[in-house]
Amino acid sequence: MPKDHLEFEKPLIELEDKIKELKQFMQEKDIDLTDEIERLKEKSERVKQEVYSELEPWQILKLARHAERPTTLDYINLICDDFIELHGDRNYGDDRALIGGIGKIGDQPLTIVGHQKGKSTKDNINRNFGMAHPEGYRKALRLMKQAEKFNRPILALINTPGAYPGIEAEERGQAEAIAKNMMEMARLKVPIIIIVTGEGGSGGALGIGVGDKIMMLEYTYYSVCSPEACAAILWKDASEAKTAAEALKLTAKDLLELGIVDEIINEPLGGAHKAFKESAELLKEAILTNLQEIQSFSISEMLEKRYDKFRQIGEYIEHSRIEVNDEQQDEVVNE
Amino acid sequence: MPKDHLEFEKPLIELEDKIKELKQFMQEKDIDLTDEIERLKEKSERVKQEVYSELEPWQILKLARHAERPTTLDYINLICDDFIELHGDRNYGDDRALIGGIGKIGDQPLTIVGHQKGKSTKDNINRNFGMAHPEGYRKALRLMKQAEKFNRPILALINTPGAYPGIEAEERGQAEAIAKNMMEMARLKVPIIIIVTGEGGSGGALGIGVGDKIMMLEYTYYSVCSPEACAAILWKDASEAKTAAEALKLTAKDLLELGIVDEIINEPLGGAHKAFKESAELLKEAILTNLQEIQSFSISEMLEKRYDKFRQIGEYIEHSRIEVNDEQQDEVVNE
Amino acid sequence: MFKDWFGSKSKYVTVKRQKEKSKEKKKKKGKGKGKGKITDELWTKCKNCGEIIFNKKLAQNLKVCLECEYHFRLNSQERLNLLIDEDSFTEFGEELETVNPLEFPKYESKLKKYQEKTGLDEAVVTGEGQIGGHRVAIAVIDANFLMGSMNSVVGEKVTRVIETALNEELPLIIISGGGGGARMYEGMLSLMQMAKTSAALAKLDDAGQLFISVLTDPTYGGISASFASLGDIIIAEKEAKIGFAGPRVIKQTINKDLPSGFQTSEFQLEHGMVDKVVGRKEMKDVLVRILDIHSLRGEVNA
Amino acid sequence: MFKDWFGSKSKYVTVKRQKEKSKEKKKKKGKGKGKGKITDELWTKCKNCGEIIFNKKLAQNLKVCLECEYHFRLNSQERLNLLIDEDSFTEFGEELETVNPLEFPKYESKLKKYQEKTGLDEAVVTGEGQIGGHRVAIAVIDANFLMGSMNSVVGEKVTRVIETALNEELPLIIISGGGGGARMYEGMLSLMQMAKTSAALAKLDDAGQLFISVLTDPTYGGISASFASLGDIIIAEKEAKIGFAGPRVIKQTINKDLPSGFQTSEFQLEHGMVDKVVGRKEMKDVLVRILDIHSLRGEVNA
Ligand SMILES: [Zn+2]
Ligand SMILES: [Zn+2]
Repeated sequence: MPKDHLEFEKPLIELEDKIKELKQFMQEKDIDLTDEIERLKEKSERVKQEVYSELEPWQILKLARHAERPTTLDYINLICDDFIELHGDRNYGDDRALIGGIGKIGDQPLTIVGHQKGKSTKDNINRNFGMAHPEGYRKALRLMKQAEKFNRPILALINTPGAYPGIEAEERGQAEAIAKNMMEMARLKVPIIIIVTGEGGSGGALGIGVGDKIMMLEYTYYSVCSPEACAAILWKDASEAKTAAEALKLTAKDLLELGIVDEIINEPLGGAHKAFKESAELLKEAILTNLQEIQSFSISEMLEKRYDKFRQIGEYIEHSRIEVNDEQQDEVVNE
Repeated sequence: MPKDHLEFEKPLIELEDKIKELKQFMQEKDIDLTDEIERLKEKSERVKQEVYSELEPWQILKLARHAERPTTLDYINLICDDFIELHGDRNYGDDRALIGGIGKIGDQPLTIVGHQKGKSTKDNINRNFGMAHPEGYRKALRLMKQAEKFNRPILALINTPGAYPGIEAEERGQAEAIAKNMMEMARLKVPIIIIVTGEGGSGGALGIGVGDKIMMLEYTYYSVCSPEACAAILWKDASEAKTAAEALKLTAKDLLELGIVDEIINEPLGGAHKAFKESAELLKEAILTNLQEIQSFSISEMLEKRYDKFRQIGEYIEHSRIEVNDEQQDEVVNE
Repeated sequence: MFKDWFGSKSKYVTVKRQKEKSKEKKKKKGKGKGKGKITDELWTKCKNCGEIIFNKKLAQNLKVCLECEYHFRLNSQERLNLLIDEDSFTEFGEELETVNPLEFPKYESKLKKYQEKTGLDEAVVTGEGQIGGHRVAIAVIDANFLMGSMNSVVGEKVTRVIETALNEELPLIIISGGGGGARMYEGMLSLMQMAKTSAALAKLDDAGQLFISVLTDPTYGGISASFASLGDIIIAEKEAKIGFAGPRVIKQTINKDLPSGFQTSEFQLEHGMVDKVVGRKEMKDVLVRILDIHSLRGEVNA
Repeated sequence: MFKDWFGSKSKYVTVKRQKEKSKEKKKKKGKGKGKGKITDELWTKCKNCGEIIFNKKLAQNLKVCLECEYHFRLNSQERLNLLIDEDSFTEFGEELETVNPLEFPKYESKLKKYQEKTGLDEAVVTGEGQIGGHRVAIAVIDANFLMGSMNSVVGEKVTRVIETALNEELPLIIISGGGGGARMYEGMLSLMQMAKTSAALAKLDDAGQLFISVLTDPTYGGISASFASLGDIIIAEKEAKIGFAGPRVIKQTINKDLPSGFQTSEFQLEHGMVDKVVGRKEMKDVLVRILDIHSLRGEVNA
């Protein structure tokens, strides 16, 4: 069994291995085990359904971080009929942890930006594990402003543990880069679709995360901070990360309920890493459907809706205002 | 005699020294030398007029580079009723060789950007001898775009040997920074006044050099390259710099004739370094007069005039078009 | 709530507010989490130079060490005292009460603790007032309240003060001093306040209005990566710590010691992120001068 | 002037043009100032790997070394051959003649020399043509003419091709390959062409039109610090040298050796200045794909 499988995937993997074994045995020994195999297949399907229908936040987080999960470039290549990666922020550098470019799905042109994780350790070092520096956010902004110039919709694919916390990132204004992007994305005059495809790590995610529709793949998370960090700070115990993952309400389902996320994009049973093509198809469908919806509004309507979407986020009690008059403190007027 | 005096200033300095000497002598010995002194003063004045009325390009270049010439901050402090220096490009750094900020002359608010040379060797190292890096041009652009937001006119004071030619400047895109500034300055919707106050060194000057009015102080130069570099390349002999200075047509007078410069701002006799306040007064007057003129146009007229100003620069012969017909090569039609 | 201290005509107060708000009491209760903590009711030891300073003198000197110019942290009320013209402040947004939307363990008790400790409802105070005679909309993040972290109410109050600036065509000033970033207890609701406030600032920017962001010690995380970095003009108070990621996180990540002076106001100036570093004593003067220049429109094109 | 070579219907020629323009002659006369010089009529020695290559084979391979993929410089005609669909090119601007406005010593003779050497009137060829069926306005700077430096005529021709792109709503492509920057012989008139072309590009940008800048070896000075750096998309040909200041000037200034790979296309990519580094053989394909995507407008908002 490969190392990359998660704890809760074990019973499934075991069943699948047994099925393979029986099949081989049947072939080699010429014994009919069809019924046995069929029974196991059914069981495997049932267990899968069970396991994946009641995943805990912590398990979803593990899936979201799965090393074999499709990356941004995987999705792009599967979705687009053509894609040309474009580089550089025209200021300082080219960040390989946050990529971008122009492409098309059928006759629909798109500007795409997204965090890029690596496929191997070496690749991951090259990609800085999908943790962008300021120049990554600035490249994304440059490409998104260009999209606006050419009236081209924007797709942002989020998959990052967070913005890189390092000396150079601080020197070049990580905070400024993220803040600027949010401000500009709020007013870009083209449709913007945001999809969390893996990890939605805090400000690093939000730096390309303002748009008309925010969607999440089924087994992804989006969080104000990593559960590990949260546990270390609030419980003073990193092993409480599971508890933190629960408390932070970071799954797609939680965030749909909280009104932060607009839509959940289903993944194939077992997770996106089990079926790249199928996942990409689902993603593509969600993109095109939502794009059509957004494009049914005028630009000013679209921008208004985008603003309102973020404007209404937040929960609090609003007490009725009481006017206090200096002379007559008792006179109370409800507004 | 201080070291900083130029060759052609010598006879003047000598006369002035002699006048001082006589005055002191008169006081000490109680001898009346009033006539003598008066005569010398007249002579000094006459010599000054003579020397400064027929300065050669090379001499003007020396004056433009004079170490004691007022710097951008000197002029700002003398011209403005208030000025707040603002720093940083919001990307990488703060360039001390190209400064900027907001200020006011009377009730006229201004955004001012300009190259800043040092007053001493130490200061000059700090200011990189007025040779900006890309972050300098980007700071200027940031401040100029802000000026546009607040409908505030822009004053750009040019005084640089050129943009810094170094490894880091190349790494951070010196060419991009200068090019971008020219493109953006061409379309900023506020009045832009450009004044060369000392050295107008090639692309480094032009990086803050696009505007509605281009003026030059009397003893300044503006050149496609330094005469020294030109001589080294074309004459293969740096000592031919004088010849190059002549050939390049780099003085205010030459450039007024060529239609590149709109106005020459007179300097006090002997040069701006002899009379800071008076020079600043002349500068201020030129700024306010020209600003008033520019503001008499609507924004679209202003932008059209600005465009046309640069559009028409260039000298060539335009032959009448001859239509060549493949079948009848002889049939010639003048358009 | 600053009505008594400022003598201003605060028009709105909430019904529920019944807490004690004595200034003296707060000081006593102050746990002194920040640097330069108050060690005694009468005397304070400077964290920087060790000088023992008589509190009254320290207060008179705007909480700047008389010996070494170390800038002690100010709370929101002291900050407003410093900047706003006398009798000109009106507070906004007191009608908002923080809830526990995620039912996060222990959040309510934390809130209560800080509300009692600081006399504040939340980590920001917003309102309008005059600075050198210029009417402004203003928000002050208070680092003493849950590290000045951003949650639903902080985001909402900041957004509302931006909207007031927009609607009443006032210059906007936000004094940031929050080391807590986006508040974990409200999860993504906190994080999204970064987007919400930034979007509101985009509208203010589109309207051509002035926003001055003032960064004080400490400005980090969700605060620094949203409105704090979006000022037309960004002023940092001397010696403040300003950054995106906290020094501990960075140290852990890179497994190296951080250079001295890292993430100070001066560091940010050098790296092009702030327009100006200003000492506390000059802060009001600088703001007034900026407001003056921006109040002039001069001749506009015909 | 490329009429014969391209068989296109060039509509305008100047009266004065009477020079010999034999392609063969040019090659013989070529002094091979650039790298990878042609050492013989039949054979070329690769400057990079030393391989001796049969010229015909080299030409068939688009002047890319068959051994090491070294990219020999192309002249403007070869570049157009490479990129423009057959029979689709029409040249512009032939009616402009360079003068000596400053009466600069020896300028006329220099001009004459390069005109004879290259068969060109000036350092740029402009026109319109099709690339993969997309009509485009195009300019090609030719490094063989006075180092591809910018003067009044070059600036004017580039500006006019920008204006054509604007007026006829065509995508604009400029192939830069000029190491000479702004031409000294025309002094400030040359320098100001940087501003002129940049201002024209601002208009094109305002109109929402596409400008692809292609940087080839060498792109420096006044060319790189104006239109070459202003593309919506900037493509650098593999291994080209691109920069602001020339390596000799930088070396003199800093008094140190320059790092290897300094100012190459790959260096510019790493430093965020170009969108893509493309080998010569893929160049046309990449341009066609970019033009394809930009020709799609998809659904626009209602
Ligand atoms: Zn002290
Ligand atoms: Zn080779």
